[in-house]
Amino acid sequence: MKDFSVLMGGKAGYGIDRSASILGRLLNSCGYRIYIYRDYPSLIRGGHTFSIIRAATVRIAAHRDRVDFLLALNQDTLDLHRTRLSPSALVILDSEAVRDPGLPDGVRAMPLPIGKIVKEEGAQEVMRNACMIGAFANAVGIPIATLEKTLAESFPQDADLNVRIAGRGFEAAGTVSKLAPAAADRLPLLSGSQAVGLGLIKGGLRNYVAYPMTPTTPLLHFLAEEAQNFGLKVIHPESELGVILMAIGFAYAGQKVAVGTSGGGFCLMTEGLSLSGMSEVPVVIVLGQRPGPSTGMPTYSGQADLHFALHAGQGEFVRLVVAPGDLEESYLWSGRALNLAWKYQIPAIVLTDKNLNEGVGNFDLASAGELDDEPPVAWNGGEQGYRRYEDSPTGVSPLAFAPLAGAVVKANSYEHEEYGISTEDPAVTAKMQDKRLRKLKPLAEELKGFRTIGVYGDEEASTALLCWGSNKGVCVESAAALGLKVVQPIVLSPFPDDALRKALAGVDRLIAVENNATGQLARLVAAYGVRVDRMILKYDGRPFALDELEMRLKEALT
Amino acid sequence: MKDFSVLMGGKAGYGIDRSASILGRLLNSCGYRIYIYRDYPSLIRGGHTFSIIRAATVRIAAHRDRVDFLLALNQDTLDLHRTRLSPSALVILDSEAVRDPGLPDGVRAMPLPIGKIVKEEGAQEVMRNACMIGAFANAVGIPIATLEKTLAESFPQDADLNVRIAGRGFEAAGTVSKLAPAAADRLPLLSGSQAVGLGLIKGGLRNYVAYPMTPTTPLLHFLAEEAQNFGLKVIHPESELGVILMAIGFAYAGQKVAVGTSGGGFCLMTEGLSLSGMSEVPVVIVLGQRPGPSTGMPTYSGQADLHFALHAGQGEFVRLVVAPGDLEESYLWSGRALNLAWKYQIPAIVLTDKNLNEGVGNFDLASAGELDDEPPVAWNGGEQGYRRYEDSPTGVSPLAFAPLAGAVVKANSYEHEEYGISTEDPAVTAKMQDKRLRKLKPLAEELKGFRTIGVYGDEEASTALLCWGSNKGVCVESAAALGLKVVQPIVLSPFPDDALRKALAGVDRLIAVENNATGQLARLVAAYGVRVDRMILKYDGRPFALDELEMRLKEALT
Amino acid sequence: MSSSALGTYAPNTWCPGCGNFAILNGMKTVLKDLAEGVCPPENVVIVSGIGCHGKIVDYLDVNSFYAIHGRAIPVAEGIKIARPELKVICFCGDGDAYGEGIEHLIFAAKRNVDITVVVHNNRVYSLTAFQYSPTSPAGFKGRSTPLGSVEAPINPLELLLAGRASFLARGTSRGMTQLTHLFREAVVHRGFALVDVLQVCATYNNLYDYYARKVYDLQDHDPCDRTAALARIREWDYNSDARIALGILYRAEAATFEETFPASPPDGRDRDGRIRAFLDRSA
Amino acid sequence: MSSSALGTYAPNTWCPGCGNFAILNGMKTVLKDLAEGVCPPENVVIVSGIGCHGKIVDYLDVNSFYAIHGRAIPVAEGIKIARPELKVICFCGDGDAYGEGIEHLIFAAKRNVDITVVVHNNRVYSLTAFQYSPTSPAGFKGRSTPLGSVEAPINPLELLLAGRASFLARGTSRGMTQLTHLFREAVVHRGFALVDVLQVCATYNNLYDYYARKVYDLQDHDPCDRTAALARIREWDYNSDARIALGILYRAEAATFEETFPASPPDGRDRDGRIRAFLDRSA
Ligand SMILES: Cc1ncc(C[n+]2csc(CCOP(=O)(O)OP(=O)(O)O)c2C)c(N)n1
Ligand SMILES: Cc1ncc(C[n+]2csc(CCOP(=O)(O)OP(=O)(O)O)c2C)c(N)n1
Ligand code: SF4
Ligand code: SF4
Ligand SMILES: [Mg+2]
Ligand SMILES: [Mg+2]
Repeated sequence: MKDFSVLMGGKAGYGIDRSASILGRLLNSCGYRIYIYRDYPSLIRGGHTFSIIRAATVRIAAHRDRVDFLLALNQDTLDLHRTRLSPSALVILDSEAVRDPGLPDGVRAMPLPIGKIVKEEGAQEVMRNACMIGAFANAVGIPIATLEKTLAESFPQDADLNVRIAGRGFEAAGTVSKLAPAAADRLPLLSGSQAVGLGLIKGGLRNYVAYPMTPTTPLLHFLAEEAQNFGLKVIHPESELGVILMAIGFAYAGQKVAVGTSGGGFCLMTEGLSLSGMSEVPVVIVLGQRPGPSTGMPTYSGQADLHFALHAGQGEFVRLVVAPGDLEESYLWSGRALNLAWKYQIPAIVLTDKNLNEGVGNFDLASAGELDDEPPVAWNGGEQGYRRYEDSPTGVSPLAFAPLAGAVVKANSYEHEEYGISTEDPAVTAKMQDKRLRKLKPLAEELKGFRTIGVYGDEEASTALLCWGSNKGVCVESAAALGLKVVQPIVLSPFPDDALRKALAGVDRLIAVENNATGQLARLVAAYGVRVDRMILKYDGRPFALDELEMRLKEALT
Repeated sequence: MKDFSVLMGGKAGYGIDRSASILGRLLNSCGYRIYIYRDYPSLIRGGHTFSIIRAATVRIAAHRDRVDFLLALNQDTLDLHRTRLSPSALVILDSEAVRDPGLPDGVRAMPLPIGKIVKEEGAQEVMRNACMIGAFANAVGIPIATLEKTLAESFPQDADLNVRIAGRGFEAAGTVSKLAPAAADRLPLLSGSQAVGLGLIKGGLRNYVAYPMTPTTPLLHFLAEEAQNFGLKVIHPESELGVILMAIGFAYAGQKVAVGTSGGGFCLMTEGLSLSGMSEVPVVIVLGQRPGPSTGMPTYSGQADLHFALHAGQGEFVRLVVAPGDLEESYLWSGRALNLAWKYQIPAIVLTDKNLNEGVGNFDLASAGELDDEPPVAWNGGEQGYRRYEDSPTGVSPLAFAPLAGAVVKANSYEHEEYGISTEDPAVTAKMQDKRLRKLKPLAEELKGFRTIGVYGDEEASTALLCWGSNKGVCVESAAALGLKVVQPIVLSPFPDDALRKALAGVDRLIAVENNATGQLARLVAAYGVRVDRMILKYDGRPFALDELEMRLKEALT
Repeated sequence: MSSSALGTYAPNTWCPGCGNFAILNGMKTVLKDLAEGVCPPENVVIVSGIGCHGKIVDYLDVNSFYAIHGRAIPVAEGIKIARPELKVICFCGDGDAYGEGIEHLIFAAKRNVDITVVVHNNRVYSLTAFQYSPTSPAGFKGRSTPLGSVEAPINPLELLLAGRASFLARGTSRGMTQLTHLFREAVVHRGFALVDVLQVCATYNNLYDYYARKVYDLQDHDPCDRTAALARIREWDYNSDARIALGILYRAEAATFEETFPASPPDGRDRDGRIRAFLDRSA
Repeated sequence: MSSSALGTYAPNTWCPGCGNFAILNGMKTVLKDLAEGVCPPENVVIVSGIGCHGKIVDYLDVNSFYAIHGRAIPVAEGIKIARPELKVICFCGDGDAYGEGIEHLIFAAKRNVDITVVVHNNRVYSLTAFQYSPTSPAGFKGRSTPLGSVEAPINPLELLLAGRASFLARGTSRGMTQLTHLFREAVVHRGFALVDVLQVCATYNNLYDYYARKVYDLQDHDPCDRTAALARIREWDYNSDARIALGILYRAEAATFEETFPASPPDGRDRDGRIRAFLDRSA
């Protein structure tokens, strides 16, 4: 099998998520490339949660609706997902928990007494997962040794019991298909949140401040978990107001800092965002989108905050807004955002979404791009004393941090002169506003040196897909199938309109693919004279599946 | 004199502001049309504050830099403003407080022993204002009776003393010029804040909730002052977070409500704004702009929050954003915003600025346009029970308010179904998102029935000024002088792009005039394919003066 | 009306054993009694924050506003001030009301707005899957503090007593009869009422046994005796290992915001005339 | 260094007779003494909110952050946690710290972050030209409450004592020597310190004479005696007409947030290696 999908589902709180990553590791260790889609409701126990583990011989970053293996530990999993079954799918089910399925012919059922086995072994019910994984391993012809190794790695404590139970599942099952892996090497499996976190760390992050909010909570958990390892301070204050202002305090004191949130929390950060713009104290905000307005659907995905991110905060100031499209871009651009924020002393927003943050796939550090902990422009002493907001050709003023003898560092949220003292003088006001906005030019220039717009698929194609963020994966793969071009802006502010026009050369039909109801990127490019001919929008909280998008594209193209 | 300007200045806290409005009343009562520009720093006592009172025989809504009368009670007033003096200006000064002016020839000085007079009358220093006003009255040939009447009206307590002192000033001065008023009728003098407040009241306002913030503090003071008179509840809670959410509580309970703030406070309201969009609970936000970013320059003016107002809040929802350009529009569109917010159950933003809020001029109710307290779409009972979010062709669901037997009213910030219960179902999610966004169409249709875009000046001119908000007055007047056309969008969301294109028919050169550094309206219209050829921007916190704009326009036109 | 009539068709998604069920059932009983007595169901409005606790508004078939995280209280205040005839009950979480939005709690108490605030104090952020909250003990190992929180908790009751709340009570999700009693007393109390419910989170912070060992019901405690109230409230600081008093800790008579607020003349009056009069004054 | 050296060239725009001058001068003296002793001037960072009070950062020539209304305190916390060697002093208004941002005040006290908060408590919103504040007495006729506020004030000291602040003091803008003493004690205190200064607003709330009649200096009061502290704090509730105690009301030893927070290994370490190791674990 060169490309197949496995769906495992069950009640929340019963280890489905964990099992999915074990299945991912298992197939990864067999030389497949992996992508895992997670779907879970906003509750802690019960309900129905599931993951689709897709394995392919080439790198992938999207899931399919159609699944080839359905691992059913409860009735829901079968009933809710039977429509997804491919014609020749295999359903492995716990015969104790799932009633006679009555499956469409072609689809094979493999009923196993999983509950019974687990009871015999005197294990808890949750261990049915291990048993099911074992059964699946055998079904696809994974050697028992590989299975045991992966399970042992995955269960630091009570490895033996899990391995034994998985073994029983393995025995109970038969082999129905053969693996045909490709990759020689083995790439780590990361979530988008982990990739963002590692990029920030590589870029020199010293502090992370956040108030939990889906879908950036996993980033908070990841960094808190790894704080000691990477030498971070991770702090969870009283509210997002506290978060952004505490972060600005860290930055004033000279330490690189990032914060993370979602729409509602970002609202509470907008006053701090504007303060960052005025005081020129850099802060990086990881803004994970979910369906809104308001509380919306916390555990699902959307792309409806682009214009809010671009325009949040009163007054006019330079900001960097980037929307990474995959794991490598998440790593690279999170780190770059941190470095650029400090180099230009501006706020930066890393715009992600639930789909990117919680999707899991292979991460290739080698191909991600160079990233370092770049020091900001520092004050080199000098006679006439330190002026925090000293005017300069680039608009960037050298930085000094307390305590530094001989330097008085005055930051200010009021309009201020070069030393940092408040002013209401019209001339000084205009001059300082110009000074701050002047940073746009060098920033835009520097960005020209980067790949700010991704171009994929058939470069010659006259039809192109316009997408951003987590839709990159699904667009690139369906474009390849349909012979289309893909244009994906990664940097959204300052907007690389020249690069976009270049990327669109030869394109006479442009189709925007977005997870929102109004086509926000389409509206953005319109302001630069780029017309979108058609929009394929989805705003039910679920990302596009590969087969789904291909179908909608075919409709659009005919 | 058909058109002249009087500048009066002094330390803050010494009655300059009051004197300016008395001078305005005085000239108004002589049959002139009036416009008063107020300039004051962010402090309570001291510093330098001044007002320019302009009087003309036609209606005006802008000030001139050049002044014909300078009333100097202290040295600063003369020193800081001497450059403004017109060739034949008159300077009335308190010879006790102002050193020999050494004025350019042509300019006449009228030194009077004002301080001495006031001491003789045993009055406080602040009464020098009355004395100066009296002197001015005589200088321009205002009959003593008119002077006395106005002063008596202006000082409910100790009228006599003020009248006497003004009389002494009158005697001490001579008459140097003659009035040439035109208007037979007499129009009230209002500030923009008062016009907004009266419009809201006419539209059915029941509650006003605000946390003080310049430049909407005067609106809070006005409504608090008039609460008993107009039957309002006016509440000042702990913060803008409290403000917007308390307001949403009022609206849920069925009472029309508005809030007021400026950029920083608006940041704190954005989460509530998005809640209003999702829960479909109408709230009107009066957003008074001032120079930013962040605290910026609290007592000065700017127009840098247009895109923030258009895109604030996570997720996608219909909002009404209007930017009135003068007193009548402030009245009309504030009331309409309230009615439309309730008709479509959406948030509405009335976008003003310090210049509009604190500028004072003649208000003509008759020409303002019809306004009423329109009731929202009410639930008429009906068998299958009440569903707060019942789907409908217009997207508008009938309203019921607790307590109402037989109706359970469930509002929700989560995605929800028609009854109001939270949902995560993809189909319901898409359906309800469609339902909310469907309101855009009927709203846009209804707006077509209104004058959403103001067109002024020479309709045939091929060069047009594009402006918004408080720049209307200065643009209309300079366009008249230069034979240009003026196009002023009043409604900014939903954007009336058809009306704009119509308004721009025959225009081949478009010049944007804005009080910001990037041309925010120019950027907005670009998204609708309208190209601006040139931008005249000012962002030092001061509005355009008439003579200043005319000069910059002439440069631009040559 | 039957208390089942108070339920909705929304499937309940709380974990098995969750203390929120007790709050739900206790409140149903109180609303049922109110309905039969002083207050018809349509006069009740419930408001909630965001968290596991907030789901209660989906489960109660009365007027409701499912507000935003930390900001349920100002919504409740607005509703009550607009229509004093309504009974307004707020359901909040500890992260919600003692953290994100504690300023609103303090100012609602300051104003003595006649609303009831029930805090589902499970001393953890549950819906976001396990972080420390303002009432978690020092050393709490949530997922944002894996090495243990370095902050001692606040004592919300002591804070609100200092903040002049006029009704303060504490219950647990194991004491149904008591809980029902406290809810009833809080709802009928004229003024701001807070019930801090030690609601056990079965999944992330299962303190059933702990509380079982520590709690006791207040005996002959005079809730009008502020000093006694303070003593009982300070007995346990939500951190150390002390006895935990349950019941009505404090109660005081005080004028409410809405009854003291200057009554504005009835609306529907001649606004046009008054506007014209105002304009004449301004000419 | 001379305390004049601590001044800037910014023209002072406070009203004649404003109590803020006393705070400015008192703090200058303290900073001067610190500079000659334990703490060089470059180790001081002052942070302020927005209001008349906030202007003080323009008048002191030391490191400063002129923050936003109500949110000076979290900025100060961030600075202190980042660099514990800095002395961080926050200047706030009563509208600022007791209203708009009271949540930050409560949580800074909860964490016992080692910062000093000086509240210019003039019991009015001054810079916005006269509205009631959280500490204005009931009936206060500000411009947002022309008929008189219907809210009684909070007692910020009682609230923060309940919130476990480790240092609480009160002074007035007439008692320079005392004020200087309180500032010094607050700044050297290890942990969160609050000085509530009854700063007279000469223009909008001139209480010089009133305070002159009411205040008294604490005599043989033991600030470590919490009960005594509470009694003194409750003696005057910022509303009624009682004696007003000045001095250090409460002081306690407690570990600070920044010293308890898990020390993370020095930075500049082999992050590349650790990242690669992490990736290997994830393969
Ligand atoms: C402004 C904002 N920040 C964060 C969140 C995410 N969030 C949802 S519930 C919750 C906390 C839940 O804790 P608690 O209030 O104690 O409720 P519980 O789940 O324990 O009942 C958070 C942080 C949000 N919805 N809004
Ligand atoms: C978010 C926000 N809301 C409102 C304001 C306007 N504002 C400036 S100062 C101030 C209050 C001043 O009162 P206080 O904090 O007591 O300071 P004081 O002037 O009395 O020293 C307000 C409301 C603001 N700057 N930011
Ligand atoms: S996570 Fe805790 S609080 Fe939430 S439903 Fe489960 S048991 Fe209840
Ligand atoms: S208004 Fe009051 S607080 Fe502000 S400077 Fe004047 S006297 Fe001081
Ligand atoms: Mg909780
Ligand atoms: Mg104050």
